[in-house]
Amino acid sequence: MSGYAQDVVALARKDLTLELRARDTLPAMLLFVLSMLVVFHFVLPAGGSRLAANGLLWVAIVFTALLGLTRAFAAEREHGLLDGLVLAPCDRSAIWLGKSIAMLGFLVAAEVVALPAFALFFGAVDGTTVAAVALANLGICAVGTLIAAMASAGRARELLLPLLFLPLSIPIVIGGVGATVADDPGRYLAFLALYDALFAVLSWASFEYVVTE
Amino acid sequence: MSTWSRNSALSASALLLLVGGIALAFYWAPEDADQGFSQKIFYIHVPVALTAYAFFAWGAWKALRHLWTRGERYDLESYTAIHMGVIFGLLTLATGSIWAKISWGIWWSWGQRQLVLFLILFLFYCAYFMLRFSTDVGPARANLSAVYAVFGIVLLPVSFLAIRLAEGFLHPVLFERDGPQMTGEMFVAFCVCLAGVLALAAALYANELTGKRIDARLRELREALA
Amino acid sequence: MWGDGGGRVITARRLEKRFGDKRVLRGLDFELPRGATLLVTGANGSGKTTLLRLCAGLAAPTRGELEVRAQRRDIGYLGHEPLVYRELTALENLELYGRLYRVPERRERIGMLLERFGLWDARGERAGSFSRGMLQRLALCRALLHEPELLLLDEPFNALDSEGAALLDAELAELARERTLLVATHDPERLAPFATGTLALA
Amino acid sequence: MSTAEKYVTAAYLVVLAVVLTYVVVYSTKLARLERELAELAEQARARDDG
Repeated sequence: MSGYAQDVVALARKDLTLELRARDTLPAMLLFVLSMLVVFHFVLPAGGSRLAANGLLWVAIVFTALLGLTRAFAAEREHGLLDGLVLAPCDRSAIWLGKSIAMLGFLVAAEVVALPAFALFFGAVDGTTVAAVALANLGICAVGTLIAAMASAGRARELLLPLLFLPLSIPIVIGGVGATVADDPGRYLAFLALYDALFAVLSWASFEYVVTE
Repeated sequence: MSTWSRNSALSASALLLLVGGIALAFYWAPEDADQGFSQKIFYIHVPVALTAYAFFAWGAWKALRHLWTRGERYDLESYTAIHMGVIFGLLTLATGSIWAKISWGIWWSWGQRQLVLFLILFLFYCAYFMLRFSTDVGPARANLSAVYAVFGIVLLPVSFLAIRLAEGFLHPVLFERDGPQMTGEMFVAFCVCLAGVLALAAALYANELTGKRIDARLRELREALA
Repeated sequence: MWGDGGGRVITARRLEKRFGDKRVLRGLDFELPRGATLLVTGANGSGKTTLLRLCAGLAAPTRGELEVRAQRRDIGYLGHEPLVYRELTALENLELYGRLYRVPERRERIGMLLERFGLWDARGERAGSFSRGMLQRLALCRALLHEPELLLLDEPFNALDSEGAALLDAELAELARERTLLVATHDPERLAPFATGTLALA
Repeated sequence: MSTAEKYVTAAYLVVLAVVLTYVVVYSTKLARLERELAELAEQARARDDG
């Protein structure tokens, strides 16, 4: 495996080990998404259309991802550990990619529970929705990890992350809801793929400037 | 060309162009066939919107220059450009909703793609200032702001495409005017107004930038004397 | 591997660094020849840590030039923070850095360093359970893991007990012979035997 | 004035109002800068005499 891939694997495995040992991010995300779905049940009045429920699925996904992203660089920022990673000879974008893959893992793990629960509470989840969720995950983790690194450099980290992330997540939500509810989902899936490609490359290229002076 | 002479030249040309443009728009250009007098807002709403776009693009360009060369001046220029972009964005939202009120009797309509885009950009760039105010003055803040400004200019077309796609499942009542069928006179009045607003924007930008540079130099002076 | 630079590893010209309004380094000029051991002394807040962070590439100068003729894989940095994950064990931390720095015969090298700094018995324990002194020893292992040519040590004797300090003395004596060191310290006498120069920061 | 005319003038007045408030806010900032400059000049002079 090329050096870059080794670095990314080492960093991602480090994050997964940290999570298995501390067990603080994933359980929180699981409970959070489930409680959101329960809240959504009570939010939809009887007359409400099933489409509204589909839309709310995306609200649950974005905010669960936000919860996970708040923890993304917590270990690094707590003891100034980002310096240790920045000092290492590896390309700084490997830190971003490793962290994004770890975040993707947590988000997918939460969705493995959330989607069946959603189907149970609100009605079947079709193939296109799952495809849209998969594509959206890539965009959320790519942009979200970069934004988490930016927010962690500031003082009011927990406040800053949602403010920075939500405007950027609007296109993802539009693409996701479109793919779920619209009759021709192809356009929306293509749009999500475009968003992922565009912002993943942009995040990959600019991470270096976020963690160094 | 000293700062004073440049800024005042810009301000003078802005004044001339604006007064001329508005006069042309109100007294020379004919009224629009179907919209009548209310179409006169067009001469301020569209130039202000275009100026806001120009400022966001200018801010992103200066941010890229900062990331490439780490020149000291680019961060302030990007910051000022985005600050002006938000002000003109607010003006676009204000004049846009007044135009919606006249034309369709409602202050806000999700069918107005450009207004929806400005709303998203407004949210995005307010977070830009939150980011700047939560980091200390220094290279780290400049880098973060630059990266975020570049994200902004990429988000702009992506959001516009997303808004059009959203119409597929939101089915808003579409109020898109089918582009400006403007007579010759209207177009001339529009161009003069546009030039006036751009000159005004440049004057305000130059002034604010000078102020920020003086502020930075004062900080250096204060600490040199400390 | 070494840029020629006339045998100088670090060259600083009118180096300045400012944090917000406070200027920490005011126009510093110094050179660090290859193989030398330069002590950086000065009161708290005189900029010792800042200088080392600048040399390590963790911060950018506000003004002036700073040329460090060493790649990141040849720099060993020891700061006030041990830079180890508290939830990982000592072994896992060094394993991670070993991979990132592509250290050959990683396991043997890690074992030897842990042994040398008296951490072998605690190798399987979480770094979070370590005392401040043990963390400092682990940080020393991390900084020396990839056999760096250039060592940037910020008050290395911090929180070390007498045994730890003795181990470090032996280590520094050996390192000073073949490597290039920049050591910020409040206790220059202790390092005097192998120091080749001192840089006093106002 | 017809409602249309009222709204159109309102739009132009809004733009004028925002620009003017911006100029007023900005002049207070310039005044602050002048005060700071005076303070610093004072400090410099005091240091020379001292």
